[in-house]
Amino acid sequence: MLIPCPHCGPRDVSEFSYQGDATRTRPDPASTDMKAWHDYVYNRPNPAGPHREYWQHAGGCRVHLLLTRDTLTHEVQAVAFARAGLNEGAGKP
Amino acid sequence: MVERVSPLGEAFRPGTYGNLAEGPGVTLTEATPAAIAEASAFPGSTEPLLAAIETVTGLSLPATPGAGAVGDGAAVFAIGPGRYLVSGAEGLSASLQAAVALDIGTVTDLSHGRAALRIAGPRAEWVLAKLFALDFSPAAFPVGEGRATAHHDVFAHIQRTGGDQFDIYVFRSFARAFWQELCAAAEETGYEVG
Amino acid sequence: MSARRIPTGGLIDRSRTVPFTFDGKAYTGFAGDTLAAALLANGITLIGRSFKYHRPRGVFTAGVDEPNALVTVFKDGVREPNIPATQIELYEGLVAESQNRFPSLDYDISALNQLAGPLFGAGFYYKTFMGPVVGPLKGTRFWMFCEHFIRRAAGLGRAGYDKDPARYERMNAFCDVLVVGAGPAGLMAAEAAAKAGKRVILAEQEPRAGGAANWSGETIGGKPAALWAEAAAERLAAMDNVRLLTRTAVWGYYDGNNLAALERVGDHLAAAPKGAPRHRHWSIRAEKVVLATGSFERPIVFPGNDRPGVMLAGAAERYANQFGVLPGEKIAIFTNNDGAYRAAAALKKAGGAVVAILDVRPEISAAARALAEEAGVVPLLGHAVAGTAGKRLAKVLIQRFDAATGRLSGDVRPVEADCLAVSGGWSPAIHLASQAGRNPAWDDRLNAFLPPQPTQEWTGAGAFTGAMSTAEALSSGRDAGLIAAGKKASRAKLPEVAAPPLEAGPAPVFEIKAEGKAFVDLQNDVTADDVRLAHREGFVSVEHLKRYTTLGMATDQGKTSNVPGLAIMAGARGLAIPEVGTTRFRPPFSPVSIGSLAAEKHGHFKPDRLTPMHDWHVERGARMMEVGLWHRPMVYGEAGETVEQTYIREAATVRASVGIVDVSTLGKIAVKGPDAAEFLDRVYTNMFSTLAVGKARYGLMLREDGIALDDGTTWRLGEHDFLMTTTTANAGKVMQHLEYYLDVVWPDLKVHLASVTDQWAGAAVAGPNARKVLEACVTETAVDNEALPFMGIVHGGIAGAPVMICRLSFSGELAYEVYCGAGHGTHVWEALMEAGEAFGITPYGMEALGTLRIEKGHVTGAEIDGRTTARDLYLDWMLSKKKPFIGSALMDREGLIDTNRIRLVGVVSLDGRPLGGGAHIVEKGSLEELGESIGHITAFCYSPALSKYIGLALVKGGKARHGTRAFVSDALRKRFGPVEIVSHHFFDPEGSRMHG
Amino acid sequence: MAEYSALSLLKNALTGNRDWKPAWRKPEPKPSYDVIIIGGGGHGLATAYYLAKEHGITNVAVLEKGWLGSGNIGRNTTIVRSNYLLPESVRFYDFSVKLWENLSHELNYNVMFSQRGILNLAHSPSQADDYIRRGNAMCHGGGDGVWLTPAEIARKVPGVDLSRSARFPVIGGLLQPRAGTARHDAVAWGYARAADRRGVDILENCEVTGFLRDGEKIAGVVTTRGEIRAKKVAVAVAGSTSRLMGMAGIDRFPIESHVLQAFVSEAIKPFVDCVVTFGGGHLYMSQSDKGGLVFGGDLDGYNSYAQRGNLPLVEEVMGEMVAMFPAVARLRLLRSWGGIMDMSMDGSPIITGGPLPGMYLNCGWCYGGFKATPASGFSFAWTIAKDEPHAVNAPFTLSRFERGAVIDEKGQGPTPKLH
Repeated sequence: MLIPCPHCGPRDVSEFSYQGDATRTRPDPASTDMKAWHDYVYNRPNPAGPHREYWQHAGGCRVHLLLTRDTLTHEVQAVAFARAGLNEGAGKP
Repeated sequence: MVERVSPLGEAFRPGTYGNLAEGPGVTLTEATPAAIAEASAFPGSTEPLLAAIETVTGLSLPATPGAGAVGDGAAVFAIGPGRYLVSGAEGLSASLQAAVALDIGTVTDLSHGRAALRIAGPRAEWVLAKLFALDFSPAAFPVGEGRATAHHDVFAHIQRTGGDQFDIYVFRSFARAFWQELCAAAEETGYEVG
Repeated sequence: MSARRIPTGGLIDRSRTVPFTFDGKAYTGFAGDTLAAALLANGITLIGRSFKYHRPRGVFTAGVDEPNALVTVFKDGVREPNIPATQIELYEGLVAESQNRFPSLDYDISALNQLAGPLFGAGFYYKTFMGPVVGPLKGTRFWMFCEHFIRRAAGLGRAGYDKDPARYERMNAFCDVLVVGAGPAGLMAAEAAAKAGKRVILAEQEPRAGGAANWSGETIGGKPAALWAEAAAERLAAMDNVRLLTRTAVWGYYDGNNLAALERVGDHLAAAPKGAPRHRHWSIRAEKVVLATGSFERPIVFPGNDRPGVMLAGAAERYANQFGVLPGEKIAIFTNNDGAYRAAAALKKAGGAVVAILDVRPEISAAARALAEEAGVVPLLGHAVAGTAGKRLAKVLIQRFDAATGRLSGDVRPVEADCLAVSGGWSPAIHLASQAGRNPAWDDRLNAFLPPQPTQEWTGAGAFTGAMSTAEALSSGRDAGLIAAGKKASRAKLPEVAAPPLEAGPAPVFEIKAEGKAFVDLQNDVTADDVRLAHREGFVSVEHLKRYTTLGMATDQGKTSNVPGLAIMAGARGLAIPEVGTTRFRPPFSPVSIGSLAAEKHGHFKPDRLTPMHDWHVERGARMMEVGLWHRPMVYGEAGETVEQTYIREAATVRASVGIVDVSTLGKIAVKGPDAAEFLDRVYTNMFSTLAVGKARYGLMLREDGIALDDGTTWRLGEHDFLMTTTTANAGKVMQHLEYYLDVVWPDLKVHLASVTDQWAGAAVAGPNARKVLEACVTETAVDNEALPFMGIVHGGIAGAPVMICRLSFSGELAYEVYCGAGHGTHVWEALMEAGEAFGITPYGMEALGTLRIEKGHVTGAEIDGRTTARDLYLDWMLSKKKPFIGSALMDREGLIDTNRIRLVGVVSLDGRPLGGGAHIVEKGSLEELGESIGHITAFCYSPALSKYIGLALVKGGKARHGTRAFVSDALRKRFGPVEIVSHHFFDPEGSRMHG
Repeated sequence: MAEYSALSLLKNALTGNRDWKPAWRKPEPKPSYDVIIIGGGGHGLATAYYLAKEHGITNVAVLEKGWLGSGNIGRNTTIVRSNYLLPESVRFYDFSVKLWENLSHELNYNVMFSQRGILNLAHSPSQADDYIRRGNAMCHGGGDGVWLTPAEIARKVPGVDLSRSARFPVIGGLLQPRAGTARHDAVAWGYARAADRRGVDILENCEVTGFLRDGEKIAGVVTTRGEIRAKKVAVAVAGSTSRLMGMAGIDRFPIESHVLQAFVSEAIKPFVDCVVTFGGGHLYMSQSDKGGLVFGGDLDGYNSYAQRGNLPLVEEVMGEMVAMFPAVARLRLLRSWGGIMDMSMDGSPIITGGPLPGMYLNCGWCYGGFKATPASGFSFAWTIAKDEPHAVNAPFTLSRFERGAVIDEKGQGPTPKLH
């Protein structure tokens, strides 16, 4: 499986570290809504099909990527830097 | 100033080794830049960071992924978005630090933390292809450009510093193990250490 | 040479005689032979014994699909079992042995298994061997008794235990177009793509390019096809943008058009060149792929179809045409299609006597008829083989056969023959295409599965697509190459092919039903009756069939048995073949050496990670130990000392005077930027924004679920410049944890992280004389209590090298961590040793380090084990109430504050005997009657400071048990004895020594 | 239906094996059952069997979307063991081993459970401490554990690299003698046949596409073979739990589906007797009765439903194989395949009533479902029949995540790929 890193170009999956579900939003740090925290920490959508997920290019540029990848075919459908600020002005690898 | 000791120790043995039927296919050496630093820009500040790098090293390069430049006694290449590995003269980190404003980015000295191993020769691409899943062909990896990658547990920042020459920056603690790996990979083509 | 070797012809080099041995007997062959060809040339037709019934078996195919002729090869001082003789290229001194026979290949005792054949049908294991319900053989014992013998009878070849001395390598390759298979289609595809300027890799599993051209007897472009192929391969090899890989089997089609291939670099050589690997594992990333993998001939199933001498027609033709070997002297042909007629003509031409052609079809094409005439025999149409006779094939029993009803009729007539060449049609080699997931499509004309629609970037060509003629192979090959290169198909003239116009489709006859064992899977001894038994017992889906009978699970991966097996099941179920389904093919396409996949990891599994002072430690006789990838000194033993004596001496010296330990392995992360302090406040449970520049603080991190993650000190070197240290084990994990939060959760923070673990060499100097040691060697700064108070940081020099010194203590003594550039590490270390000489300084290793920390009750990875909370470790004083931090929201859940959780305590051995890591703590019991565990010991040592064996433990209730008695219960090491549970702060609980 | 025995084999052999009957019937679905079990894998079939046998509930249907046993029961590396660390796990898995020991008799089907032992190699003092803690936990929990020295390992498992020059030298090993391997498919078929003989309907090619409700309560399922109603609906579909929960309207759940690859070598004569695991990485290996070395390692490490893995993991596993047994470099990989693991947030399973009224859930088996099959089926059947958990599955609730009462054997927290 290849992951097209916006900085490094397509690289072998072995260079990446999977960081899981990207649909979660961390509650406000001061929040005491235990249900929201529980949902954030433990629950996952786990779809069979397109999945939004984070990958870190740990064996490369170290940046976290936001991917949409089909869990049935492993096809990567979209990729961007997780940190939105990096996507502005990012060139083609 | 106290001399920096090479991490390769006795694993660095000048001479020729391996299959020398067609002469050594590669030469392996330790490139010893006086200083190595990482300079990183905060999002949106890559251009001013590059300007600072140019001021210090005299090397200019575009803010594109993989870009790099090699000059006399200095080299620089991108290792991540807004992140650059710079090698150059003594005092490099301090000069960069002085040139990079607080809200532009940061500079970290890695002079001791990375070892730069150099492979050169007609079979360099072949030998490196054994260790890294990178396309080393000149079209895909032009002179001056850099790549961040890994060989199993060993992180590597690689710059093509010549037509058939590559400098591989690895973490110092892995340098000896990686050097031995490199030598083993070069046995097939024959290699010279020197 | 024997009579079986044809005097001229073939692609072998008759000028080079190659000696080899088989079962200890010496033979010769020619360069270019396979072992199978050379054995046949020497008249050897019995080569192995089958898996279950130990039936005699010979060569059945000429390639990778071989089910029968497996041998063990002895090379490099080790044995390599189960290699098809059809895949072994002859080299000088080759040593091969037959397998699965005792005492000899000719007389194998286990062949008696055949007598009980009906007992050993599919699934028989499941129905018996349960054994008695009571008595000494109850439970699993009876089965295990029987299993012992079953296991010895099963298996094929024997593997050795000696380390494989061979070298293996991995190669990463990139190309625009990968062409798999260098038959006529593949050669055309590669040339078309290469001429279009693409970077091309052409991979061929055989030693030479050409595929069927090497034995078809056809001509291409007016030349013998083999010569045409040779010329085409030479043209390709000469092109800069083409890499032609022979002996290279592409075996895996992975995601992202990543293909895996095995190149057998040295198997065909008596000795590999220096530095060259035996096998090279290619990981190929291709923009486009052309699959030109050809097709496999399949047999017809009939009783006695496994006798040595029975082989595929195409294989017989190949032995004659490519290797110059006649597989028999009296050859019978049995077919359901035209293809075998070409073989018949070839075998006749090579000097064999074609004694009969049996064709199940009532009518055949004119072209086939003409070939029969060339073979000098009138084909018996509407006939089939109903059986065979002889240990090695001696007779073929023939009968009239109606292809429409599948019935035999009339008299059984024997025909004398020592070779029976069988053809049951051809199946495209769709394995790679199907690995990606979709199901193949059944073709009624070819009676075969065709490749599925692509799920990845590939195009097919040649017989792989069902285009069985050479002319079609040339045109589809060229088209596929052009398409892969992004060009339009060409109309330019193709080389002319001279070949008989044979019909490719076979009659749909897969099995001849008659008395006797008819094998579907030859290697696993699965018979047609086994398939029908599976049906009778309800194992009717393809997967159940496979699992119940083991059909297709042998080393040949069912290449010859898949379709016949399906056809028989379809017959039993009264369904069409595609309705029964097809097995999904998975990697590898053909067996791959495990060594090649391990590649450079074979011999050295993981890289060594060395500290800057590594060589010094080793020279000083340190016994090293593995800590993750690091090598660290365990003890610096002296002659005659045990490990325990050594660490006690080292630790005692630290408490009495001074010691030095290498702490370079601690994870070190530079945390820099305007928001660095804010970031640390969020990730640590305690405050860092309040830390003064030039000071360090101990910090604790939790995971989001409230469990402790890691601890360490973080030093504020500047307003926006921190140096974080982590435990050695968690350095990478913590780095990733921090990077995740910066990239994903708090992208607005202006903070950069850099791993500087390797930048700094670290030495901890500890003991009452530590300051004196520093005073003796540190320049440019004072190190007295005022200049360098507890948790203070100063910058100075030692022996000319810049250093950074932080006063902090893991040992509980007055102690300093001295950091310098890693390249200066040994220099500074030696200067410290020299300065310490007057105080009797000792270097100390991990054991003494552990002893000192246990005495102090400091926690490490044994206690921060991913299940403990800050409270469990009595670190709740570090949980800031002034701010949220990672883990603060969930750390107070009921399960995490339960008073019955296991919590940190100290334990003291009351019987003067050692404790043991991993021993449990019980309130009562004995070794004979183990009590209920209330916790376990995480670390123990002999404490020189307390003169006792002590330990840290996690025990239910924790502090509440202080002062109580319990027992250490260590069933594994047969240790049971009384302990007292005490505070984990054993030594100097007030900390007066480190503050002094 | 006839008992299986040596005698019946002989009798049938003499009559040309013509009288064998299907191992289980292929009935048509009834409109309603007392209990529907979704998932015709090991756990679902075992649950049906124990419902019938232990609780007399025989009006039961097992619904399988494909062929019986097509999920992880047919894709695992066949290891049975209870060498766990935490008391909850030790109790549960040791109960399972006890059921295994009599399973062939109980089912009248030889599942080939062979107590060859499992040996965990330890390569560092801290790893040895971990394994000893685990071994002691096993012993204190009523199970069995033995510590072996390198010399004892050399005798028991020839071929293991015990040299000091090994990258991670072996310093000892934890042996569980009662552990071993079983024939995975036979377990599915044995339970299926035994459940069928007690009247359970096994419905293959019957895919659930939705749930029927009576108000809040789950009252049945919609399938590709029509609607089927039931008083109780049990879900045992490890690998597809989230999909089923999604159909029931629960769109976020503490499960991720990951692909795990497994491998088998060509068949060779007896090479290794017990199951061996390599502590220098993550690898487990045994030899099947047919002679193939069966082995596996880590997850590929990303969400997947593809039953297909990728190359890096293959290479990693082979690297570990030759590090443990340097001789196997010369052997050949014959087959590889992938299964979909139901990875939970603490690495432990969930066996519980709920999460919706009328529903019962058995999931989150991570790597470890095969060995658990009997205990899982037994305790799940208990939970379904009595509407309360059995003592062995009581800690394996769904609410434990909320409560912070996780059962985290590896100490990795809510990161499924690391369990």
